[in-house]
Amino acid sequence: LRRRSRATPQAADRHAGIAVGTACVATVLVITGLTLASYVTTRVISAGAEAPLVVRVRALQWWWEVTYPGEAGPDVVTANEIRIPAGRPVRIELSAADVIHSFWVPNLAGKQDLIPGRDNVLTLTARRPGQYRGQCAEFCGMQHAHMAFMVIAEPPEAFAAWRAAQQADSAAPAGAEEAFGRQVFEQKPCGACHTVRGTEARGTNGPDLTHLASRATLAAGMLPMTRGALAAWIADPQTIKPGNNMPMVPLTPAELQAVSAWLATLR
Amino acid sequence: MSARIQDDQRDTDLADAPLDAALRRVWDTPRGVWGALATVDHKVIGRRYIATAFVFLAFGGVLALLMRWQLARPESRVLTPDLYNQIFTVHGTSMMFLFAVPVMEAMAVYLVPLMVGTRNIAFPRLNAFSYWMYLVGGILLWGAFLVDMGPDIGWFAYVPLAGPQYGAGKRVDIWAQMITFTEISALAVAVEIVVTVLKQRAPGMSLDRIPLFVWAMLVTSFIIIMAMPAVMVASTALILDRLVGTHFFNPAEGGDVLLWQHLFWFFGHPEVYIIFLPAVGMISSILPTFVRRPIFGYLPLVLAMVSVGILSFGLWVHHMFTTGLPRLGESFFTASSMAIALPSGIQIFCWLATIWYGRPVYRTPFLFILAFFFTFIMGGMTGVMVASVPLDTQLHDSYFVVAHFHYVLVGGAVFPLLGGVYYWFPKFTGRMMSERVGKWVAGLLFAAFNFTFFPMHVLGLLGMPRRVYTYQLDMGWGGLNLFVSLSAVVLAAGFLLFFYDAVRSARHGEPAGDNPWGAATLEWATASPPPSYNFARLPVVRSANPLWEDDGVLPVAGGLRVDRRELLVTTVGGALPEARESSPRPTIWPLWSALATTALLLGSILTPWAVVWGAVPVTIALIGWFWPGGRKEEES
Amino acid sequence: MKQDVVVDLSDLPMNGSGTASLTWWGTVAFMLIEGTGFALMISVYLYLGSLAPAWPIEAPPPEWGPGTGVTLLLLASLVPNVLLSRWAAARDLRKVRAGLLIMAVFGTAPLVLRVWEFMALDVSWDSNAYGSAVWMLLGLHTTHILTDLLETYVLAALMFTRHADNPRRFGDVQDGAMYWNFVVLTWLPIYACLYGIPRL
Amino acid sequence: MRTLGPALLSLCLALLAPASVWAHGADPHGDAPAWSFDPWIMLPLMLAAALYLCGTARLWRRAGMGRGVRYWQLALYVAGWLALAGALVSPLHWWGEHLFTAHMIEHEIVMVVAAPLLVAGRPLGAALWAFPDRLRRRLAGAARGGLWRWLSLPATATILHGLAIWVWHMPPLFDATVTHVGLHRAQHLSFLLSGLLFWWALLRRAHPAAAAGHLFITMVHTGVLGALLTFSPRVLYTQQTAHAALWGLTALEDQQIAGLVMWVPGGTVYAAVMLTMVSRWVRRSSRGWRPGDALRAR
Repeated sequence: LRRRSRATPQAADRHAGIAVGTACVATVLVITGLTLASYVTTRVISAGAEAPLVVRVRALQWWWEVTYPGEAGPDVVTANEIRIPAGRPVRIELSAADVIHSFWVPNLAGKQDLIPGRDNVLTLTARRPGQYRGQCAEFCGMQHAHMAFMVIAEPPEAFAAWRAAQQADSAAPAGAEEAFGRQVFEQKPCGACHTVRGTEARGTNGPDLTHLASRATLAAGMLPMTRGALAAWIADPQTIKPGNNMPMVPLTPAELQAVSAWLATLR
Repeated sequence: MSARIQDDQRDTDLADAPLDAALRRVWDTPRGVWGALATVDHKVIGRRYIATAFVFLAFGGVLALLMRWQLARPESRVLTPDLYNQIFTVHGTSMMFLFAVPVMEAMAVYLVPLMVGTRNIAFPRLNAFSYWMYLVGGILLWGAFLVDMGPDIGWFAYVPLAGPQYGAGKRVDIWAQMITFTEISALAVAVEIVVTVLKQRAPGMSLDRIPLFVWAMLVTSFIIIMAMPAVMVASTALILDRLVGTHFFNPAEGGDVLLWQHLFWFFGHPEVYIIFLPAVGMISSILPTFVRRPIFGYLPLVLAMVSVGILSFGLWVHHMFTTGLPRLGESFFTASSMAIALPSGIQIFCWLATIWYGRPVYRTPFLFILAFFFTFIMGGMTGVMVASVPLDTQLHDSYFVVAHFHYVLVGGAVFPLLGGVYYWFPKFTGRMMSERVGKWVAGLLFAAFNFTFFPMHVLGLLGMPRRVYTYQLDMGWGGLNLFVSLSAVVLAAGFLLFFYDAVRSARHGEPAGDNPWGAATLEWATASPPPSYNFARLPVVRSANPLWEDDGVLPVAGGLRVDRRELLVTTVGGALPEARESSPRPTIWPLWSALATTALLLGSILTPWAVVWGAVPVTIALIGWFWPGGRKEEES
Repeated sequence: MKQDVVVDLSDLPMNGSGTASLTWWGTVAFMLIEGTGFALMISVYLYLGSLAPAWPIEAPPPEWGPGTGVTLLLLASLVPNVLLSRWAAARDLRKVRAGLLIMAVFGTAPLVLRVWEFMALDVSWDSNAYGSAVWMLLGLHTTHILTDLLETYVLAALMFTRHADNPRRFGDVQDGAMYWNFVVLTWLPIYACLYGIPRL
Repeated sequence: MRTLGPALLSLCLALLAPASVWAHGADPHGDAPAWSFDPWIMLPLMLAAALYLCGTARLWRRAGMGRGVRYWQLALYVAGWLALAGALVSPLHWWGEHLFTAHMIEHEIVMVVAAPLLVAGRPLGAALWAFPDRLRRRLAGAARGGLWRWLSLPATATILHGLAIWVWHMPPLFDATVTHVGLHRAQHLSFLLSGLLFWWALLRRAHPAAAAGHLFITMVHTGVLGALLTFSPRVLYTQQTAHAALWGLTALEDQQIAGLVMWVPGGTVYAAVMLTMVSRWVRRSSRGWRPGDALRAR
């Protein structure tokens, strides 16, 4: 410290010039290195994959529609849950129905936006079986916070079995309460928005419920898939998730019981 | 007395005291309400501008606290999602459009004419107009928010969420018109500053002797001029889509959703530098005073600022890395985003060299500069991280980014700004702010800021997305969020202490004297606070640090008239005297013009025809503005 | 602080003209702002065009007639405009008055023809994005003609009052003339886009 | 010396002109990358080098080594010449016929590398001396003509260069150049000539501040053009990108990289020169001011 205060202004400026120059060169080298590293990483991440599984994901306010285009059999349509075979690359074709959303499963891949009028693609591979949580990462309106989904990676055989099961129509009601529940579902406006294959309900505004109970969560990751949660959700969706597009359909307690009982059997 | 001032009397004919009296009679703002509404004094308007901007900072801060209250616990129900979305939108919009950009321009409105040694800003009436427009824009946004009509689409207003189909009601229209108000005012100030700096510098203040804050404002003003039209075009297109059914952003009819993002970020990225460059300029201007030596690397600093200005127009794409850009372009975008690290680095190295070879005096403004160094370097490092595409696709729109840009904007701009307020406060008011309280403020803000925002990096890495009104219990983000919220309260306390100190010192602070810090630049060559005419005789500049070279004697230029408002026009490069020019007197017409424009713009939220009938009062007001009133200044 | 008078400004001219005048620089700065706006609108037009499978979208290319007429009128107006600027520089009040009246006519004529130009676009602003883009481009330019025309009217009126014979007024006339040149010159790339691109 | 410059430039350009006719000159459809020693390219290139070198040698004999044309100017000219030759003669030329990206690189080398370097090397001041004295003076006289004065106004040159870039990049026209040799020659000729004019006007004639402004405008408008190419979701140039698959690219990717080449590296050159200009402007600004100047005289 003493030394620098004694230096003449000219000498100080010269020293400073050398120091600053060196630092600038170092900066250039570092950012060049980082750019190259970034380039290499991009190459590695986007390396082409052989014969990926194709899954279509369509985002809506505030849930995800997932379609598996028919490989020997009808398309499988589900919601808020993406089952994939572990170890096999998956090509996810992204589209948006209303506003911009963003598909983000932090543990599997970076984000990719779903943009109305444009088609984006994201390729990811789950190396190990497991459950990976995903969430919308682009602000998309009132319930942006509650727009989660689950990626479930399974061994290929389990995935194939699941897929075959999903291709089937909904199971017939097991008992009288369930039969009554299905009847209520068909009489009330539920079918205007929801599809349950094997029944009259063919609406497309809301999630396909054919195999509702096979999913882990309800209302885009908000609630666990239990009969109680189903009843609560049907009874008052606007309190649980304000602003969402599911209206409250007035039901008597018995009707509510029956509908949730029936839905809970749709595995 | 008045009889003795004859026509065509010059400042060289008078002794100091009668000169002061004569100039005051010509330059003082009239007393009373009329004077307050009609003033064109850049110092009055600048003070007003600064105060208003800090009020919006406080309002925006309150909203931040509300958000932190809501987020302190998982699944909290303090705020409804609708209210939360309005709050984060109004917070962002206020901070960007009503605080950060205006406060930097406001500091320039006050300081630039003093620092370049002239008597008033160029186009003082436009300056008055720009303040009124800014005020109305701020009232519009906040008024709408208070009656539950605040925009709820984020400060970036992405379509289609902000479009006619999903942005119901008038909330988005209010946001878009608020843009129009603040952009008009920002553009007007930018024009004034460009012309003031290029043409009104004191004789001898050639380009290599301009104070670096003034250089920064010149570059900033050019960025504003080139960048803000983009958001004007965008918001106009949005209003047209919503109001008269055009299809700019409607993919079903050939429009494009990403067009909005291109236009918005073509403005939005330079916006960051519009906020950051003035702060850089403040540091370069304040630093030499507290290390007792001239800045090291004047020319590299100027060129660094210019190159930041140029680069800022090439970087908008880096806000769109997740929208599905061409894969092959990613390396180009990464490289150009990282390139900005070089000019930023040059600046930091030059400052460090200046400190290293100087003799630092640890007063409050300097403490803020030190706080700046740490936070800004941190923000710069995370900036390099988000510049890398593969990394950014993970970090984008997560709390990591929230942390990053608060480090850049608060650390990079607000800390230097507060340092600047402590530094120039004696010039603004004639009184010092408290050194003791100032050190507490600096320390408290620095610590609380880091406690508040550093954990957000971690939250982002844990996967917490931005703009969520709540999160679920099983995500495990609760503990950190609670910590962040508590720190935010401390941060708010720091700001409160700052406001207290400012208000108290304005009345009871120690009297400052002309040049309390022993600084080198021209604003300290006149009284504190400066008289209405700024300089009795215009200073003459012979070096980059005029007050350090002239041993207590100020070389001045004489010969301007004292019976009317007159200032000096000099050449662009060498600042050689070129002509004398009259400067306008106070007038109420800018206020009428602002009100007429307000009627037009607000009316057009409701019906497109407002543009037609609203044009009539605007035209009348503008004719009133420009029609000569027979004063000496207007007839010359 | 003690002062030492080292420079005497008393013989400097009052109110410089051209680059020595503040209003000249202000006008240039506003031209820069508006030029950026025009450039951005043209970019929007080209961007939307590069997106569309066919451009124009479901509309014929605009008819040549009225637009070309407007272009010719605007180009012709440059002659009296340049003369007016020279007369103002020479502070010839009589000629400036005449010039302003001529420019008032030359400004009004393309504005009237512009009405037909809008109709000749053969598309409405709310039919599709192409229609929106062309209406906005044309509208933006029309606004500039309109505002400069208003300024010409006011200046013309001012020049017949007692305020007329004054260097500031002549400076205003010169800056107004410069702005009109800008309005005419910015029209040329817009014209090329509106009428050329759809025919490629 | 400066007044002689323009005349010689026109002459030199006339001589250089055939050099830009490399487009599909020798062997347009060869299927392996190769050097193309086309006499239509080699001859004018050699001539340009010979004129410059002879002139410089003669000048230095009279005025002394390193006078009139400085060493660094010679070095820049040589670098520019090599860049131009590299674009025209090396396999890059062959490549450019098959890949939009390579073609864009070729154009950028001509417009933002070779042209400014050649101009910075004071080609006219040097080449002038290769001529007999009388002819030299006559050429100098021609340079004072109004046309050249008008052409080399910074604004005119910027607009002409900009027009050349934008007009030739209109997709139908650009595609036509791939199939039509005459059009292709005209395209490259106009890129080189307008480029030389642009850089001459900015580096040799304009005020540094004006030069910086024109460079900024050029950077922005070429950036916008590059961005339009980069972000278009459709292939706009079908002919030019037809062979992209040979390099493992899709036609769209070829177009995107071409756009990026124009946008980012091209823009970097404009920005760098602009900064140099600003720096020169700032450093020179305190000239002409003496402290204590009595200003009564003004």
